[in-house]
Amino acid sequence: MKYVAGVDVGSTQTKAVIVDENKVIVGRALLDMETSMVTVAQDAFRAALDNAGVAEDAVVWVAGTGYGRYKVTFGREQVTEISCHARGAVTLFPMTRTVIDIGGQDTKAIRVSAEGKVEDFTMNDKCAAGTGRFLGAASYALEMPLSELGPLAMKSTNPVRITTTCTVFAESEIISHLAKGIPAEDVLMGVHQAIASRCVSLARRVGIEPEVTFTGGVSRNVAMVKLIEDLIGMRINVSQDAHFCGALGAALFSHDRMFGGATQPAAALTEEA
Amino acid sequence: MNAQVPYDHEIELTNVLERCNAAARDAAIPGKDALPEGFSGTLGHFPVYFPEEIAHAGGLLPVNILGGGNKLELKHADARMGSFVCSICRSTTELGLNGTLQGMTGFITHPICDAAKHLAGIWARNLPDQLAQILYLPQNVNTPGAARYIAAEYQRLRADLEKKIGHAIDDEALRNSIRIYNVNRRLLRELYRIRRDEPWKVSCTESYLLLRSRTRMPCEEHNALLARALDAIRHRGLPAQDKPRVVFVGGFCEQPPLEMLEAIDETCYVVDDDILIGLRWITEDVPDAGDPIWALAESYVDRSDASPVQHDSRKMKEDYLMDMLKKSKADAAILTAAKFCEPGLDEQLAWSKHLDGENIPYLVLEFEEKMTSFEQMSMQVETFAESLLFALS
Amino acid sequence: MSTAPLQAAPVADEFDSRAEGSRLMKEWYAQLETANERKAAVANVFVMGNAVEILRAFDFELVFPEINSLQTGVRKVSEEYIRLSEDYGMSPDVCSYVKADVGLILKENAHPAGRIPKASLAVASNMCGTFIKWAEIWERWLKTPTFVLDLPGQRAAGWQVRPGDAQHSADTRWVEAQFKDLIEKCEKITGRRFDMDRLAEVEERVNKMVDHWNNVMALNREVPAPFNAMLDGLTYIGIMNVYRGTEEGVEFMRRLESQLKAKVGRGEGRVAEERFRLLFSGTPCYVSMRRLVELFETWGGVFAYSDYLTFAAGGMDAADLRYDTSRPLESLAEVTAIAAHRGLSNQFFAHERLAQQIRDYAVDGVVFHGIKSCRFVSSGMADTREFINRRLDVPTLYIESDLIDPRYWSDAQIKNRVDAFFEALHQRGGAAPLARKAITA
Amino acid sequence: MYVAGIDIGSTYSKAILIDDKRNVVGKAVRRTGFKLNQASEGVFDELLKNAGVTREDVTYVAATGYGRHTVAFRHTQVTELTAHAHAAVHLFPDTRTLLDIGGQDIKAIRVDGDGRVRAFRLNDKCAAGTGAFLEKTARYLGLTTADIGPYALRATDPKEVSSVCAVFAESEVINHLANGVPAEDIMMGAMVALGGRAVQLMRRVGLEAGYMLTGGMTHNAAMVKALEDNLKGKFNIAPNGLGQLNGAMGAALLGLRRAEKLLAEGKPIPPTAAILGPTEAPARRRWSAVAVKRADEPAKSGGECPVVVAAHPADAAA
Ligand SMILES: Nc1ncnc2c1ncn2[C@@H]1O[C@H](COP(=O)(O)OP(=O)(O)O)[C@@H](O)[C@H]1O
Ligand SMILES: Nc1ncnc2c1ncn2[C@@H]1O[C@H](COP(=O)(O)OP(=O)(O)O)[C@@H](O)[C@H]1O
Ligand code: SF4
Ligand code: SF4
Ligand code: SF4
Repeated sequence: MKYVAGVDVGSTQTKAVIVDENKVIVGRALLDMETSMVTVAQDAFRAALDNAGVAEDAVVWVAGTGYGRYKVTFGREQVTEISCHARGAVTLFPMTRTVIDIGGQDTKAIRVSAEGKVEDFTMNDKCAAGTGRFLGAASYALEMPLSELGPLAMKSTNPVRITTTCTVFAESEIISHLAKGIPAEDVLMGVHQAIASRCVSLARRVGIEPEVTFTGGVSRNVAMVKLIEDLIGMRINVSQDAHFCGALGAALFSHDRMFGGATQPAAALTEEA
Repeated sequence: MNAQVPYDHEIELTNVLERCNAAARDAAIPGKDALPEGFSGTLGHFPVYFPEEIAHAGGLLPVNILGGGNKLELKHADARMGSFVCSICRSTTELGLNGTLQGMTGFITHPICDAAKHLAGIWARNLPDQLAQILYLPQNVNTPGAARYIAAEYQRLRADLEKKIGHAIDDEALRNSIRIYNVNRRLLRELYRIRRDEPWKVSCTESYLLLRSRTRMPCEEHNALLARALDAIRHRGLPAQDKPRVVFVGGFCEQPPLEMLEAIDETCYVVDDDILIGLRWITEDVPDAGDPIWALAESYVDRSDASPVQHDSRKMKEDYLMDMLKKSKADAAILTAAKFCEPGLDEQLAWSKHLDGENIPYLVLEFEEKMTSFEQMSMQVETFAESLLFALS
Repeated sequence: MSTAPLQAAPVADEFDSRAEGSRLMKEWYAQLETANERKAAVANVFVMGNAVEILRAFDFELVFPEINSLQTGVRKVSEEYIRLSEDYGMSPDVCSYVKADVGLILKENAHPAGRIPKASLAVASNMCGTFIKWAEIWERWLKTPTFVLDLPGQRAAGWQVRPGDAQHSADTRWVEAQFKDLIEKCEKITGRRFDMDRLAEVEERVNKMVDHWNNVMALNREVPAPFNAMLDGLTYIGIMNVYRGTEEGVEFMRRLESQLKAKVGRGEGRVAEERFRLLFSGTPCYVSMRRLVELFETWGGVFAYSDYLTFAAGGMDAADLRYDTSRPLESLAEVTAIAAHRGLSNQFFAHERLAQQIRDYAVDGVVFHGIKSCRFVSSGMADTREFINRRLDVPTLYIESDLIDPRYWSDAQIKNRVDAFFEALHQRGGAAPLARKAITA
Repeated sequence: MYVAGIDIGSTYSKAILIDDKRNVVGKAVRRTGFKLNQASEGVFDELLKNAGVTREDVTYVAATGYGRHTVAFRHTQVTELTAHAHAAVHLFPDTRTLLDIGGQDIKAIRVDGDGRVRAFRLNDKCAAGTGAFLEKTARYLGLTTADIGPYALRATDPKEVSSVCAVFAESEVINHLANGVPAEDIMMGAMVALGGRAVQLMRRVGLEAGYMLTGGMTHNAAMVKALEDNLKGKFNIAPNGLGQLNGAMGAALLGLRRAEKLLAEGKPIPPTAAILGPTEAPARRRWSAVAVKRADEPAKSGGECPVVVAAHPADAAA
């Protein structure tokens, strides 16, 4: 059996996925950022191999994607995370027309055609406002792990309005609200609303069409899922592999290369950017 | 509220202000059914100046579109405008896209700046049923023939409106509207006289609400309200406090949030301002005899105020600020600009450099209509007042 | 890499527009250096709505502050000038051209291209609101006599002004009145009488230049496109503005046309393998334009046209805009009035012209370049893009940077978008995958 | 007589106690953390402990900083700008341009000879170029706030951190590290970037000679160096670590002046804000707080208006 892999070197977390000839995910790995993207990419890849119980030489093609895709030095090609998230999302949910990806540092909205081709996309990348980091700030201010933010926010009855857009200052605004004695869940819900409304307005930029698929690390956050659903007024798909969507997309592009059906985007010789 | 004030006048003023507050702070426009007596539709116009008389005479209620304030949530506009565009343009776009401004007969914007001009295109693309236009008021009012050109432009507008509403707007109707607005102009001049002479009697916020309410009601009604308010204000017995006297500039287009004005009222007497200058653009009575269109055009050139978005070699910008300061005997100036407002920001700098030279204290503030947190701003205003009181003591 | 080197070496003894262009620019700046000593009359003008014809008739030497500013960008020193002006107090949120110019004032007119002379007159127009605020800076600070030329633009969408119709003649009357006023001012400043025949001569030359210009633009409708509208085009438009109405200008455009004709004859394109034809909407990012074009051309994407070439040439690109030299002043007013509608104010209803250009140049996609500091081109851009993308179903890319402020250029992010755009274009069924070679800035 | 100045900053709460000869008899600094009122109580208790006095010994309390209105036991408050300016000129009479780099903002203040604020600028709503910016970088490099400075001083060739965004700067730092740039060079680079922005802010109030640096950054020798290199001039810095307490000091001095005036006029010291109850109600109705829809029913003054109602500045200025 031969395998292909996709490695998504994100700004905060690196994801790797191993896929077999039948496009089945056989291994996953999620690593926090280390000081060297090169090594974290390798580590993630190895971890995914272990997770899949696959030998490195059985992997015939590796594609890199994400913020640090050119750091996947062992990768045979690089594809932008936009194409990858779209590809991954369409594979997980074939009816997908709109992809919303909230990552650690950037937020993307992608509109895909019925054939799963990218029609239009937009992303915020000048300013980290309204990205996963915003939650990072909250978790720091509230001294609680990311995974608990969503559930707690869901308890909110009367969310506050967060006015600062700056991710860094969010921290102090959160604190000042808490200081006014506003319950943590209400503040937290405010934070979620701030992010949700920002990224929904981003998504409106490409025009939201059903079905909507939510990818990226923040999709693991239940409150965010609910808020976005409320804001756009439709259900959204979230796979338990959502966080790996970019890596999956990359792996699938590798799959095209190796096992044909290569009507897909540009291959690139490795580039040290 | 205050012992030595005759009770009824305070109540009277409060009632008027209640009415104004409701009218002024509501971005929505009266729908077909809710139109006031004698009006068949609404004509939206963007700051700064618009000859409301022409719409008024045609039975169209002139509604000044002043953005969405800080309660409006932008759902569509962010997608349609870059992040670098001022708030009033974004929120105005939002109001257009979210249906709030549906049903207007038309929407008229002006070449005050590039962002504002683009609104006409955005309207054309998204609300094609409305008469979306740029009223090309000239940036050169000094060349002989300017008035003539403006008159032609007004006639054009008049004709377009006539087509749209299906009946003529005759001269007599225009003259009548001019008379009504002349009354309004007189009342507003009186309001600002009180602001200058007895600032403790009426705050900037109150005066702002009184003025802004005209953007959602017929001028006739506004005249009546103003008269009542002025009478009550004259009888107000509020004591003078030792607050610094300041003029506020930079409110000519995007609207400073009410909370901001309140924060300033808290620590200063705002004895003059350029807020909603467009509604007060014509500084004297417009002749109500002869060709009304000509009278309006000529008044635009010869009986008009100044703003950062009107080039007029007769009114250098520093001069009109110094004028305001002298006339109102102000100690200092608050130089504001709306974020991303190119003309405003450029003017703010020129003003501050000039005041440096004149050694007049000033405070530089940047605001956004959509701002909701004022801690930092009131801290700055407080500091400014504190420094002035040092200076005065 | 399978694309031609970016500057295809011109065939032997063929006209080299780039070299000739920069030679002319150098000459112009050299000329300006001595203008004040020579007591020559100097005028600051903008590229849009500037009455250059009249000023030339008075032998004014022309300073284009916009071009000074963009040159600081091209020469990679813009940040220094911009920072100077921000230290002086200018807001980060205003047009960086203005900031670079204020920096220039603060540096006593020391410009990388040479000393910029003091102007005895400034002509601004209302085409871009910022022009006026900009001119006011000179008016207040340097006491430069300033004339604001008010050119009424397109009032509404679908507004077709035809030569001679009521609206056009009303606007013409106003423009003509202002020209007469301007002429008086020029006579005062230069102490010379206005010479109608001189004006006619200048107009004659402008006519020639515009004819060549229109032919050159038409040539890029060929596949492959002979030039890149957003790189070579910038040279052309520079000449169109700076040398407008001069012999050198006519000669340049003439030679350019024949060279490009020849190129088309040989079936040569800007890039060896033209895969995607694109339309560029917005103003260039002069600090990194070469880099940006690189990012596109390595994918085989060529800018066949750009609306910049329309408005930055004063909207003079419509065939019937020719001066009638038998009635120079009237026809100057007529043409200027209509050019304002056609070219410049069209910005505010950009979708109309873009739709036309997409057809004319048979492009596969439109690239919108939002400029933080240029609201004139950028304010309605996102909405226009929505229109083009949704209602005309043309793929679009939206990127944001600045004209000359390097702080707003973030290479990784723009590359990311460009790559994704081409990946998408290709998915839509473009040409075969194309291996990219490393491009390191 | 003892007078206390309490500065509740966004990151740190500072307290200082002076006697009627204007000598510092005690100080305290602690992280502001969650609850502002707790912060003020905490820092005040700490102050009393350090100074070895009881609450009763403290005649007058003046609060400043962005949490000044949460100090229940204050007699008056001034804004941090006024406080900083006053203390600056008290300590270094030649001070004309003051730079305060706090955790959440930068303030550049131009003052006159009497310690009066003439002009000031605060940095915009963007964290790029605040203490937070450094702390993020430091947090990433696994450094504590305290050892940023000494560490960065080891830098041999500072690596510029060009990102405008404090958050993106972090990933830029990662890149630099990946490319083997030594951490101290990155840290110093961050400071150079921050220094540049700070000095630009100073220029915007008109750079008048006689510079003073206040705020927590005064602890950070490397930052001071970066600033001075950029400014090509020296900063006055309050001796023995009082730099971060400058705001508190200013409040204390102004408080003392106020107290002296009252006593001189034989007036009693007014009760604390806590006793007075919430800051006095505004003279006029806050229309911003009147719900537009329910415009007809009389609205109660106060309402949910976010504007902090300030006491009459006269108290502070006196
Ligand atoms: N268990 C979790 N629950 C909620 N949010 C999470 C969780 N894990 C990560 N996140 C969020 O996801 C973000 C990272 O998502 P990711 O898509 O990996 O971003 P990037 O690709 O830019 O690294 C983090 O900033 C965090 O906010
Ligand atoms: N011991 C220290 N060494 C270096 N830097 C410090 C130290 N203490 C505080 N700082 C810096 O000072 C900042 C807080 O300063 P401060 O003036 O107290 O802020 P604020 O007044 O906003 O609370 C922190 O962001 C930190 O970067
Ligand atoms: S506002 Fe905050 S998040 Fe945005 S750029 Fe500035 S520091 Fe980054
Ligand atoms: S606020 Fe300024 S920029 Fe915005 S529309 Fe008004 S004048 Fe133009
Ligand atoms: S705003 Fe745009 S058009 Fe106007 S001067 Fe600046 S760059 Fe030129």
